[in-house]
Amino acid sequence: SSSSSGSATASQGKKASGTVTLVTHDSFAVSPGVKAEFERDTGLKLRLISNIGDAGSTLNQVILTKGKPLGDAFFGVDNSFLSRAEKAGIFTPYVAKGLSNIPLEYQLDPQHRVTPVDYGDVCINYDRKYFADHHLAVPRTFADLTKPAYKGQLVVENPATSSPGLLFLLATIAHSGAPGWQRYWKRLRANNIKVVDDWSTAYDSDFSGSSGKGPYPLVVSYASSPPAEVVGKTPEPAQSPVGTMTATCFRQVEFVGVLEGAKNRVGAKKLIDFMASEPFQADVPLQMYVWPTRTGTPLPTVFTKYADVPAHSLTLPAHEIGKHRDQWIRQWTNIVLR
Amino acid sequence: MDKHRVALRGASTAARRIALAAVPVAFLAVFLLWPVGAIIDRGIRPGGALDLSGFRDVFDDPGLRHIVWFTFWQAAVSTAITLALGIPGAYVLSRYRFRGRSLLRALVVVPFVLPTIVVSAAFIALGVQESLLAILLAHAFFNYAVVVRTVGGLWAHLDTRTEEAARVLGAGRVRTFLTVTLPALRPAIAAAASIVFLFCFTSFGVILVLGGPRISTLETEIYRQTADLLNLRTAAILSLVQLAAVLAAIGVSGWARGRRDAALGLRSASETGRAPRGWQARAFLAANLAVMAALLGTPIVVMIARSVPHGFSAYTQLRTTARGFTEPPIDAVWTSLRYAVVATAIALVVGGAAAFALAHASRRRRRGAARALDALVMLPLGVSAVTVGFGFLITFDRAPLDLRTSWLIIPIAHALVAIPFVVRIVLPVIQAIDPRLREAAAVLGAKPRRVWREIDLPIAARAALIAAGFAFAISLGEFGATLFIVRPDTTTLPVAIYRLLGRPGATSFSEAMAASTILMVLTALSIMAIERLRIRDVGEF
Amino acid sequence: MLEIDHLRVEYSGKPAVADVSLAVPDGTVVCIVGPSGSGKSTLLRAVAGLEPPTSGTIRWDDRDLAGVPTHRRRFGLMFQDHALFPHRDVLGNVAFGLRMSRLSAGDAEARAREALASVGLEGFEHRKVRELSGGEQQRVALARSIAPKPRLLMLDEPLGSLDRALRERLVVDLHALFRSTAITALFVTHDQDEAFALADSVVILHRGLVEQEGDPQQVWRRPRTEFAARFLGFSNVLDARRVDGVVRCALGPVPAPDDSASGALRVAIRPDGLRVADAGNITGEVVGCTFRRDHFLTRIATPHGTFEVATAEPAAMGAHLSVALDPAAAVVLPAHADR
Amino acid sequence: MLEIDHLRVEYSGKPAVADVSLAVPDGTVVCIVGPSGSGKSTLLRAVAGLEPPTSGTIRWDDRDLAGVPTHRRRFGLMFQDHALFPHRDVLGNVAFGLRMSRLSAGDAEARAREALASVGLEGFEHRKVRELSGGEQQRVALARSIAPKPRLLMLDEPLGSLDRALRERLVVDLHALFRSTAITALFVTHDQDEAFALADSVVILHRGLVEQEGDPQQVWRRPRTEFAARFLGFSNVLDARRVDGVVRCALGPVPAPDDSASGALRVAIRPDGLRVADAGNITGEVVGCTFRRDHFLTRIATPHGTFEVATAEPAAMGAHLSVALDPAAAVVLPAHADR
Ligand SMILES: Nc1ncnc2c1ncn2[C@@H]1O[C@H](COP(=O)(O)OP(=O)(O)OP(=O)(O)O)[C@@H](O)[C@H]1O
Ligand SMILES: Nc1ncnc2c1ncn2[C@@H]1O[C@H](COP(=O)(O)OP(=O)(O)OP(=O)(O)O)[C@@H](O)[C@H]1O
Ligand SMILES: [Mg+2]
Ligand SMILES: [Mg+2]
Repeated sequence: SSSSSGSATASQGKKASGTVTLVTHDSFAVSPGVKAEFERDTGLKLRLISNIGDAGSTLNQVILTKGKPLGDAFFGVDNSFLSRAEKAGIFTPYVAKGLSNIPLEYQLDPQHRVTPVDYGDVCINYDRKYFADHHLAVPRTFADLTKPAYKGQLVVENPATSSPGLLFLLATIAHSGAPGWQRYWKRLRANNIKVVDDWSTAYDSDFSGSSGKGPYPLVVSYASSPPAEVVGKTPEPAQSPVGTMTATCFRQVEFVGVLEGAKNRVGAKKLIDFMASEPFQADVPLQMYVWPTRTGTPLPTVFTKYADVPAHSLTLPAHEIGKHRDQWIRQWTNIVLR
Repeated sequence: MDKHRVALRGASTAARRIALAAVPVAFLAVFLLWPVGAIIDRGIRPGGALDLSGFRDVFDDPGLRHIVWFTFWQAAVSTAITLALGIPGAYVLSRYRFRGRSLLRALVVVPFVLPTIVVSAAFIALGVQESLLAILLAHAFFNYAVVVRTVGGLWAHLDTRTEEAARVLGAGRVRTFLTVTLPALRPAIAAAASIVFLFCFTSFGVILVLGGPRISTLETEIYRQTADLLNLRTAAILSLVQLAAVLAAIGVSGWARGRRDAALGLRSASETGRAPRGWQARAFLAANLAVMAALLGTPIVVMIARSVPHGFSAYTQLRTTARGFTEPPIDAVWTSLRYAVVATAIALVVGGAAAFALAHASRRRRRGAARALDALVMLPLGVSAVTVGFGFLITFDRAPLDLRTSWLIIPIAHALVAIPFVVRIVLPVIQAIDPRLREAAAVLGAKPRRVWREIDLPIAARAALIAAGFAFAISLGEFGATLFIVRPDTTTLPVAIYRLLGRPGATSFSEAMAASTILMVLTALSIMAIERLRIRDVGEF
Repeated sequence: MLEIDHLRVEYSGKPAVADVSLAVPDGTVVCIVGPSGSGKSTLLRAVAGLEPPTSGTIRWDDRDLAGVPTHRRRFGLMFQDHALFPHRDVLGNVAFGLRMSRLSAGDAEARAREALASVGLEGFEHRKVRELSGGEQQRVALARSIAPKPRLLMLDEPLGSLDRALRERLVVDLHALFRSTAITALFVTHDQDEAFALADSVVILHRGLVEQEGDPQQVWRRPRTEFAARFLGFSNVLDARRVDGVVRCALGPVPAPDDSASGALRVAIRPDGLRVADAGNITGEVVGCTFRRDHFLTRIATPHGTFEVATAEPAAMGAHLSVALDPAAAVVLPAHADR
Repeated sequence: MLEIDHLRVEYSGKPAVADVSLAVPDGTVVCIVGPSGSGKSTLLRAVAGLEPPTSGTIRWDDRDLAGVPTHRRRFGLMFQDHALFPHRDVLGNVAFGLRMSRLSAGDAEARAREALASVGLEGFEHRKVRELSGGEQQRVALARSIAPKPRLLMLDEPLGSLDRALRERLVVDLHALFRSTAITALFVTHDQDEAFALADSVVILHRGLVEQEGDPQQVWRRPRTEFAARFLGFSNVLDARRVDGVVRCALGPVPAPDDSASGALRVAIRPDGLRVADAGNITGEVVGCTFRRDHFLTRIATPHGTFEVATAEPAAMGAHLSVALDPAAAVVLPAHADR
């Protein structure tokens, strides 16, 4: 049904044709104009196969279909799952045109099996109005969150089922170190945090700063949440109703790669080139609420005006995450849920 | 010689029945047993050799043992609550004639298509916190329609004559219900109970969202092991445990439906309805309407309210191509409708064939085969969506069934879930048809196929339409059921809602609520339209 | 005592019972007869509380039953189509009403067995009702309605599908039951033998109205309208005139009651009130002859219409015969009575 | 021509039809009578192909029907419980068989309307069948079975719930229909009047066996077994002996056919074969008296048993009366015939 002419023998310069299929998870998005541009420039038709599940389960599907992939390229592995993807051997290496414009800090795979497309930060967001109304200082550090003043105010996602949940767990590990993070979570638990299974429950119904007007003024979400709250609002407010605790941010980088066994490898490569190029990169912020990796890409004003970008985000090496992820989740579950 | 000829005649009708049964068997074998079998096979034969050591690990883990027990428990209690609320509702909606009845009959199905998150938001707005109670209530909320429709489908046709006989013999209304009506409804109630039980047993979104992270069931555990951890070994074992439990439940329900399929005097549904008479009847009606309003109305009202925080901008916004969409979200309406039509057609054909095969088989011998088919058609409700979805991925990857990225896979997956409904709604009505009517038609010269067309089909038609409405709604709402199936770049309405919900920002949320409201209206309208359908020269029955 | 007063029952606007007033004193048996569709079953259903009256009242012992639900009326009703419970066996059907009256299970069963025996169905206790013959089903329905000994027993065609011998036996048994228990009963039948054998009073219903009512013998012998006469088998009806106090019809003079009006009248005669005479008043041609067990029914076409005459021997088609009248068998009716 | 040969039909091992052989020549009408549960309906169902015979054959024009499915037999059957299609209106029910025979919809409807008119149901075309009275339903069933003019028409109690007048009219109409279309028919009735009026031949069925069969008048006048006699209304049966060629019973000598065996015999007499005499042979006490339209049925208990006597006037209970016999009305039967 899908793809392909001249797949195997295609060389860089030749004009490709047919369909290129991108497998992705649900948060991938591209505006129609940009998609059309790609199709016009390359003569390829871009087809999306998306999965409603989160990044983890989408990756697992791709791993299951290794060798007979559903498409030609896969977008949606982030640094927390990168090592699993590498280990499964689902990608073939490709050095994208324009990779040189992407800072090295995002190029986490030296073999170039994956190309970084965007990055963002998972941080704790707060409801400005709540803290102003209650004359309470906004918490700044991890330590602040365990204070009695903020008892019962934080809602977090379950790292077993939610990707921001996992990244926030990683943030605490990156911040407190190996055994320390467990003590930290015990204190968080004692401070009556709420755990839910997915981001939209946490943000849309439990968090007080969103339209859900829930009871919790602190939520694990994204650095892009403040600008997102403003999009579409007229007139534009002076300040986003939501703020970011920049000290709690953990960096997430998302990658795209050519799938092993792709029918249209040439097309896949062209797609990756395109995703690293200026037009696509400029489209990224408002489509996916993340930042483009390509240096010098202009940002929309909502991002420059309303986002608090952390000076230094927390990170962990991908192989480290890959090695311990399941164990950390199990330990976390025992500490926080049992 | 005579015996021989009679036997020959028996053989040809038996062949017809087998051909009829072959449709559901083939469909379910290909689209359910094969993919599920393949994924379980990967789990228990990782390197080609059978490895059942996982069983010990699973049963040695007290946490998992508790999960198995809890899964049963919550499903049983949810089913009891749903039946207790739903049977009176079925009565009111099938026997009382009052203004707005058909709208209400369509509205009760709406919960089926609402995203769990909307429901949980509503429950939370009502002050019900994440808890066991919230799970039970939400299950009742979602499954109320199952009882109302499955039981009501038969109830609307039950002749009132035997009830009158009981009344004359001194039985009060309750007594009459218990002693005369209930036995007649038994097959339908058992059918509804088994569907509800299986739904609750394998419920996913409700447990995740309303149970909070501390509560888990077999289904959520299978999901975690498969989708998050890719631990197919444990997942396979858990799937087998779930399958065994589900089969046991199906067995119990088959027993509860009873062996005797007594023919009941069926009447046209339009003849059995009456305006409520007397203050008791009116009070009963009012009480039921109150239950429906509380149970079904509140979430809907919350949803609508949250779709219009600043007027109708959220609705107009849906007509423009939003961030994250390649087309305006409103276009998803057409995609959804198209899938729903295909899914409903598949479910009616496959489920209808199964129902007719079962109805005929149960009258004579071959009960063993009938029971197996009966269990098979229920199975889609008892298998994890993630197992099916992942199974599809690894099985339909070669011609001629390279369906993994075909749009057809989605309506097929929807149809899988809808088939049990079609069977369970249609079968009790067919079984209640007095065999004498078929005989009368045969005597008047109708050959067997014609008998079927003239008797079984029109009498079961209304039930089939009710089932079709349900299938349509299942497909429109499809969420929990086929979460794990990959889909090409066409977006259905629930997926659009999910996408909108997955994005931060107040406007996205109200757009999601607006889309949910549209989905709800669409569902109600479709069901009303479907139930108004009249098959040519069948008339209204 | 049951009193029905100007009762009217409509089905979607059309009256099935138009205006019926009727009393059934305690311990009496009233039988309702009438053509198909005349509203007999509807009347019983209304008394049982199964159809709401459009107007009129139904009273029991001076108490208006309007607000009393069916199961509190303690009336028994045997349905014309039986309405047996398909999910219960024969015994379960018959014992149902007994169990409702709080009898112990054992007593209920014993009395149900008794009732079954009285309709000749010993040994059928555990049969499924669907696997009974038509007459057996009817007897189960009869036993079911009689067993709880209701204060008013209503039977809709209780013996319709039974053979004559069994029916006669059951008529005798029912008669004994009615007498011995002083039961009040209202029943419908198409079998006039049955009606006249069992009833203290007979009501002829026609198009939802009472056409005639009274003592069975009286009704049988003296129908008051042409409809009632024809219904009761007076198949020969002809014009008559009263002249100088004497009523005359084409077949000759007829003794007339004093109260009959003068002028145009009608005379009705049963087939056995006519005979073939050597020199009757009217002569005609035989156009039909059918065997009727103990006689032949010969149809003779004459200038005054076709007569049905009971004859002992079959008559040859086309033969010419004269018809004579037994004046005592003739009934004088008003002309142009309804119909 | 229908031929039934040693037919046996069992329900779960118990014979409903035990061993029946019967022929219905073309253009004749055979009527089956028999007590409730004697297997009449089962016999019709077997002929229609709805019940598989346990043994025996059913042939039509010498062709064995064993392998012929119901819908190919082109027989009509009116079911005892009507089995009307609840999802079709009256017209739809009656037109059903016509549509099956590939008649155009218009013709089918026209003929269905005709059939409805012939049973007196004009104007009922679009009524729902469940909203008809019992008799109306029965007439719809009758019209439905007659409309397609089947080659063999089987009617199971066609007129059971109709009043006498309508029944007599329909008997006449059916009679005319049977004669005019030379239809072959097999029908079951409980009404012996009907049976004797319509049939060319009468079959008495008893416990699945043919008890007697023959010309209606013959059967009516000369039952051959005690069962047949009682069934046909010979309610007085007493012992008799033949001594020196003369048959004597307690009521006196009785003329006997030559072929009757000597020794112990039975004598059967209808109530109207007895009368109350000033000096009858036997005297007894009146134990019951019921009105029977044109006579009274008086039960007189005597040392020789209780007799049922037709009397013109009611008799007082407890009165002592003598009973005399009209010897011509008595039938002599073999003793210890079955039952
Ligand atoms: N489906 C059945 N299963 C078992 N027994 C049956 C079934 N139908 C009829 N019988 C039995 O077979 C016998 C004959 O039944 P059938 O209906 O032929 O009687 P019938 O002569 O028509 O009687 P009726 O005059 O009462 O209608 C009865 O004793 C009846 O109980
Ligand atoms: N449920 C109903 N809806 C509409 N009309 C009805 C209904 N039941 C009966 N009728 C009509 O009312 C009239 C009286 O019906 P009813 O059953 O009382 O007649 P009946 O005297 O019992 O006749 P039968 O002797 O044929 O049983 C009939 O014309 C019938 O068609
Ligand atoms: Mg009636
Ligand atoms: Mg019968």
